[in-house]
Amino acid sequence: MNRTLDRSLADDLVRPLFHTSVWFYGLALALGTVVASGLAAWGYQIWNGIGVTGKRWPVFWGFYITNFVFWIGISHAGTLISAILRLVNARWRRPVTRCAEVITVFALMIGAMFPLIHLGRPWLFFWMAPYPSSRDLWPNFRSPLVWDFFAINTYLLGSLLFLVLPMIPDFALVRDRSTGLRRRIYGALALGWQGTTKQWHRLEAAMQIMAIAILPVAVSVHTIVSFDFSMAPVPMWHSTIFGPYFVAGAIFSGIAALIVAMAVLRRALKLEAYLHPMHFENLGKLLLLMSLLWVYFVFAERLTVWYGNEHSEMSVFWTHQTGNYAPLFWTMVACNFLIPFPILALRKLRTIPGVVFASVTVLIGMWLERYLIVVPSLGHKALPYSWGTYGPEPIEIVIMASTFGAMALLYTLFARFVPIISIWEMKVGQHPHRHALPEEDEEAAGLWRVRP
Amino acid sequence: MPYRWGMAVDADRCTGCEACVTACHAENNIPTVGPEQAARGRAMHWMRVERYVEGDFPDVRVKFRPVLCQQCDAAPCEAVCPTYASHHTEEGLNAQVYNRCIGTRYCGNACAYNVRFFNFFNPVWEKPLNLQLNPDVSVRGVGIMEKCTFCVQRIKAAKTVVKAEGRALRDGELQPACAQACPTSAIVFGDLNDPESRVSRLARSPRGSKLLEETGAEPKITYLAKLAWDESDAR
Amino acid sequence: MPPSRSSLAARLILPLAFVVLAATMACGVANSGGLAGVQERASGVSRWGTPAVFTPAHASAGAAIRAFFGLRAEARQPIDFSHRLHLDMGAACTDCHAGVEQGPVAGLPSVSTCLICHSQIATDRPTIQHITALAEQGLDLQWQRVYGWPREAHVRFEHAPHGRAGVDCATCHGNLAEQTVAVRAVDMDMAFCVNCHTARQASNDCLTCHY
Amino acid sequence: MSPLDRRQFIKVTAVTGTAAALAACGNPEHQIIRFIPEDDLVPGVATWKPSYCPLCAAGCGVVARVMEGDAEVFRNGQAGVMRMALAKKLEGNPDDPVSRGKLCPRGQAAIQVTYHPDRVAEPLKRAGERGEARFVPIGWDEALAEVVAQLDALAAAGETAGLACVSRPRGPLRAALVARVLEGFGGRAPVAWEAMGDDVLRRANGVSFGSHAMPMVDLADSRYVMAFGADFLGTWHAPVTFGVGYGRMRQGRPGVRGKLVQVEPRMSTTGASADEWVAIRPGTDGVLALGLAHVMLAAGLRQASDAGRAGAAIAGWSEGLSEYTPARVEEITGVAAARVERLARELANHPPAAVLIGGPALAHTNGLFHALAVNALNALLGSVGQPGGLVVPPDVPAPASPAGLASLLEAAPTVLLLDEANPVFDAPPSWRVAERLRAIPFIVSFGSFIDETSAFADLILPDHSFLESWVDAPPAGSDSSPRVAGPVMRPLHRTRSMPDVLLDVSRRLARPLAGLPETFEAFVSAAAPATPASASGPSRARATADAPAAAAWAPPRFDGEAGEFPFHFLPYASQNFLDGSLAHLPWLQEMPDPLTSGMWSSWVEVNPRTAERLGIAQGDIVEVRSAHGVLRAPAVLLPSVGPDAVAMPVGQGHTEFTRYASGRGVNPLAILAPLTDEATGMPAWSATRVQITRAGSGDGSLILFAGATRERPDTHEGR
Repeated sequence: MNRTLDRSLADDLVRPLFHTSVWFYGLALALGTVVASGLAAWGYQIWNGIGVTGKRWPVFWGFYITNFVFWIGISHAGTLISAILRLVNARWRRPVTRCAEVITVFALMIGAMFPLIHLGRPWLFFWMAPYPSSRDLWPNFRSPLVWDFFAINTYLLGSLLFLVLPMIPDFALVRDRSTGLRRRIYGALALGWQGTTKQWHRLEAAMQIMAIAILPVAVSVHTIVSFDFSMAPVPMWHSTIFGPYFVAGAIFSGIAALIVAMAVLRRALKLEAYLHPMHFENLGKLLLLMSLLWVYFVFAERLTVWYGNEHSEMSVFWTHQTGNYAPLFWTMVACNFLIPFPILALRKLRTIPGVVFASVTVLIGMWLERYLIVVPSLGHKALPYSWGTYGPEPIEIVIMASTFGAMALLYTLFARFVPIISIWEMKVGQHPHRHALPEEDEEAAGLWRVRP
Repeated sequence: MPYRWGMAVDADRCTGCEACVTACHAENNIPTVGPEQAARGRAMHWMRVERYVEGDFPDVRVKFRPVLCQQCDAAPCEAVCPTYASHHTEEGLNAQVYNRCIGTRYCGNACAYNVRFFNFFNPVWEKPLNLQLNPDVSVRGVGIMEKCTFCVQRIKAAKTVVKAEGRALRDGELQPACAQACPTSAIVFGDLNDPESRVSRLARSPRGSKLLEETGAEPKITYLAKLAWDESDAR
Repeated sequence: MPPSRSSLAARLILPLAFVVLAATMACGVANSGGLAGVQERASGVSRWGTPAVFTPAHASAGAAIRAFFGLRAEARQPIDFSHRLHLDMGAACTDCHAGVEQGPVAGLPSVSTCLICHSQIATDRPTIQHITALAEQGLDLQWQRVYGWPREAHVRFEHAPHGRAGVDCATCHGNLAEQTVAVRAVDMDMAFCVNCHTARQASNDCLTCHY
Repeated sequence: MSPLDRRQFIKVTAVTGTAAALAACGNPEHQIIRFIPEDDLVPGVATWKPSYCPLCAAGCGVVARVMEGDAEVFRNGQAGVMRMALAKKLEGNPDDPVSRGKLCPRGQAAIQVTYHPDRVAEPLKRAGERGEARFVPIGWDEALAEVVAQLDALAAAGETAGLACVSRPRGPLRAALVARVLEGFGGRAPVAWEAMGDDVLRRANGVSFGSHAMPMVDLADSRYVMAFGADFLGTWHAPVTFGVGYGRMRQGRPGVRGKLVQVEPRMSTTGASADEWVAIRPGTDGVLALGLAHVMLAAGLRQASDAGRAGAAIAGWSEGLSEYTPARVEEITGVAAARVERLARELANHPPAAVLIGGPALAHTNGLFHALAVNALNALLGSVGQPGGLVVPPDVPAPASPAGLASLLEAAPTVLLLDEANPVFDAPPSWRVAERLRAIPFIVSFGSFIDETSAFADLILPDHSFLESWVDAPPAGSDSSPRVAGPVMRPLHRTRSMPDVLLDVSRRLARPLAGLPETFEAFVSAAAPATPASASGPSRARATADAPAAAAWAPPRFDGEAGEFPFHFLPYASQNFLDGSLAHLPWLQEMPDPLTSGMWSSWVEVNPRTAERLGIAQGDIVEVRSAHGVLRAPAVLLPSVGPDAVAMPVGQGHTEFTRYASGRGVNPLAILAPLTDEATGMPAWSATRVQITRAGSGDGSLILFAGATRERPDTHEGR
């Protein structure tokens, strides 16, 4: 019984790797076009200068940094959540972890592109990296951007490892089911996995270490992203609350992104048997918690500003509350709290559609939150004569859209080439008392072994 | 002792005529960006004269305040630059090293005075306007931050001259373009390390204060307050 | 044989890094940040409001790439001027490059300078006759610069203070007594300048040369 | 410059710009031509050469920083590159009594006149209709021959009086030479036209003090200065000299700080700097001046006889000005009686004190009265000619009244010489300048730029820029001889100095004119040291001819009935462009206006209360309608203009004035009423009334540099 279930489970989950529907090609082409348009737009921007965007004096940062923070925030979906769930050994995590970790890696890659896109002279980006040269010049380690550079690269590397490690047994599974070039490729990716007990123990140990190690990295990354803002003497940026505020916001938007991604996968890859309403409900509860935390942070931030009544901060405060940015601000509050809170709090509404809807509003709300952090503050610094405003130009919107396209494309390709649900972990979940598959179960073990 | 360049701006003298603004453009190869770009907030004025209107008709008062790079001693722009394009020299200048700038524009955000300007496009001087360009000043290309340099080219030239002549720099011998143009001599430039220089004496004036001193950036420009006239002043 | 663990990194991270790097470089070199203050007006206004008064920094992608890597053509001089010959005859550098001791720029001599001597000396040589003919038409020689930095290096070098500090011409220009047409004998990269400044305890502040 | 020509020019520049790369390719087609440098300059080393700023009548002495550079020039019939001396920057000349080492923003930008991309580079001949501004290049010889032929025809017909000349106010020597050429030919006396000129004040000074010179104030030693309308720190008369003095008046004397009181209906840059700003009803300044005098006389602070001749010019002076009690002054001017009393006592008790008037205060139908009243007040204060008081330089021959332009045009000359004056743009619309120019058979412009007026010319014979030619400026300081300087650099284009062209023409005539110098340079060198501004005959007689009867208050006449046109329309000389003659300089276009921070645009200043009442928001387009025209411009809300007035800067609204000014903004002068100062005939450009209505929301034409107007904006003033 177990064996059959294992088989059908594996069949189910590797099917997308072997049977490509025409939908896939259509989707890949469509998304590829979107991504290509973004690259073309970037080329156009590099050729002409940052002036083709809406950035101006004194709002030198705009859409790109908003998107940077947003995507880095999204990246907290995966590794962090998956690591926590692994550590607390939440059983329901098994179908969720890989979708989540992939989001992290891709969102980080996309997010890390934005500081480059945003540079005035992007061809010189490598000056941010420390490398010895005859000129004896090093990056300025006092700059939060350099901290960013290291933090994001560390997190990307760690997340990549965290993602790839548990993929090894699944690669081996695909290898064993395929022939020819595909076999060779997956064979290489499987790194010689044979499913020996020693290998299983090593994998488990490595995962345990990574899960513990990645947690502080994840927290530090978004803290450091928040330092990009809070280190500058800009009204409503220069605040000690920004570290935890950003981390909470990141996890908040990350969970929302995960929920949306899971829902899409569930529908597209017909994974209803693996992603149950329970998963969405549990993640929905987590989202509810983060929503409350977010409201708390927003309230705490604003209360101190209002109470402090410092002139330039108040001008930013009021543009948020009642001024030009009020529509965006209140949309954000609605999207992040007023709409999701009742949906997530009431069991009756905490259905899959409900939770997904709440997640979508949260994603919109959190994007707006980042926009509202970046733009109004820069436009309202201490000297009112130099106040300014900002609005995106088409090129920024194209590039932003293309990053969403890139995320979807990468995700599509990933789901096409890698089992999106960790097969072995699912199996372990179904054999809860065994660490790995029993040696004596020849047929099952055959799945994991290299033929002699 | 090295020089420590500083400035004093006397609001009681300033008439808001903006001679300094144009002089700065003429001296420092600052491009005019044209109406379309000016409308999009890309006008570059290293030196600007802020005006603030107080009161209502007919009891209206206007305040002029020339604002330029304050050459802060604890400058936030320097700390945040990832490549040291913005850095502090031993003479207390906030240097902007154009060739090292990669255009993160972080310094522009960190500056509380908004005196940093970005080359959103490659500037063009329509011929033969290019013949006016000051050969002693770099022409900045696209993607680079720029700002007031205290006319570092003049500082360099003056130092070269006094070194060649083997003498000390006289107070007032060296002036940035804004101070030289200012009809009312509201702008005074000099060496703060020389306690007897005019700028040092003005920096000690009871009328003096620093702009946005509360940010802790330790700006080096002293603003001398505009006085209100009363009968005794004129005696 | 399955690949080793270390090649996992090689197979995933390095290609990834390479792709990102290559993409940025490829796009980046298209627009290395120089100035082109003197370019002519671009025609028309683009859809995104790029104004006509601004143009890309380089005329073509090729020009951008050359600028990024600091490639420039060897100077080709209008006549085969021999530095050696003139120095052997007892001419001093400053006789023709008059600005060296007075200001930042050494200067390239005009035909009038040539004719100070050559109105009398060696007037039978074809080159001299060519020069004389040019001068009569009011035309000058098209000397090309041998040394120099890309504009985006923003280097501001002054000859006179270096001369006063006792830096020999040959330090930077090589031994011209051995050259006919001057060639780039010294690679003036930043390390070259910095080393000398360090050795002579001259300032190495960025602002010393870049402003 | 014709489009074809410009394209060719660009071709040349493109070739030379890429010279190095292309020469390396060895393609002989791309070999550019390099001319032998004519100047003996050390490369990279600056020299300084004196000159005079020509942009306003003050004539600031400047020094130009000259360095070597590669310029594209045209020599011996071919285009090429030449290493030549190039002016790089202008600074005030420390030895000059006017600039005293300082310069105003316009003076700083003056260098762009020389390097302007749309400068006329060679003689042009009209190819299109009059006013269409289509021209084709023509050689100098051909062009001069045409001028000579026209003048010969005039002489042959015995109608030499058909030759006329309109110029901007020029240096006295240049003006004198032009006048001599015209006089020699038998033409009309040249007219110096300036839209916002000070003829009323000169005339009043002639009456009050016997001198037609423009007055100065010795601000440096003054303890109390009151100015009526004169934006002397911004645009009026000699702002740099005043600025230098003002700095000393404020902070130059230990323990003494002078007070500046500015009286005007719309706050100017000077008003913004003043210690006290007095809002006054337009056209009533003289009443306040006499009210102050009344208080002083009544309180025995001064004696009526102190005022002498200047007092005698005012009706009722010796009777103690009983008409001008503080209460009556309040009634007329809107300045509270108590304030009149206080100001009078302050003024009287803080000698040396001086009073100035100028600009919009005199641009009323009763302008001369205001000027005479202020002169009398000055005389009463005893400040005239004293340290710290009003300085009235020795009499200079008053230039022919700019109002003479109207009569000149009415006389329909046959040949008109235009020297940079632009009356099509800035003369009162009622003079119908364009229409009359069309009727003139032959017009020669010497302008460096094609503007609205030279667009009517048959020939454009471009002048050198001031840096390329001999220039002179009016005498100033203790020296009464004109200030003269030689060229700073070689001409960039195929231009010729205007006086030299005139002299050349006068030699080529069938009957050459006698007694003229060889060149302007020769004239200047001969005249400069000795001659104190030689005669310009016809205008001199006017100086004493028309002393009016004692002036008395007559209410100003405004055009437009107050019910229908409720707002005073107050155009003002822009800090950036003065009367609009500088709108072609990109630095000035992009310089933020001191009060509004506007760049590259026109605007209407509206009081916020008025705006609220009419539903106008900042940036909204408002329609300003007078009985004589209508214009639309974006609104700027400022409390510095009263609720019963709207103000507009003059200078924009050019239809044809280089790429930087053409088609930009609107010209407020175009809707002015045909009122003049009744005594002098000068346009009363402050005397129009208008109605304003909101015509729509902003169209993006208002470009402001500033984000907020107030330092502590209402916290809800978001952007």
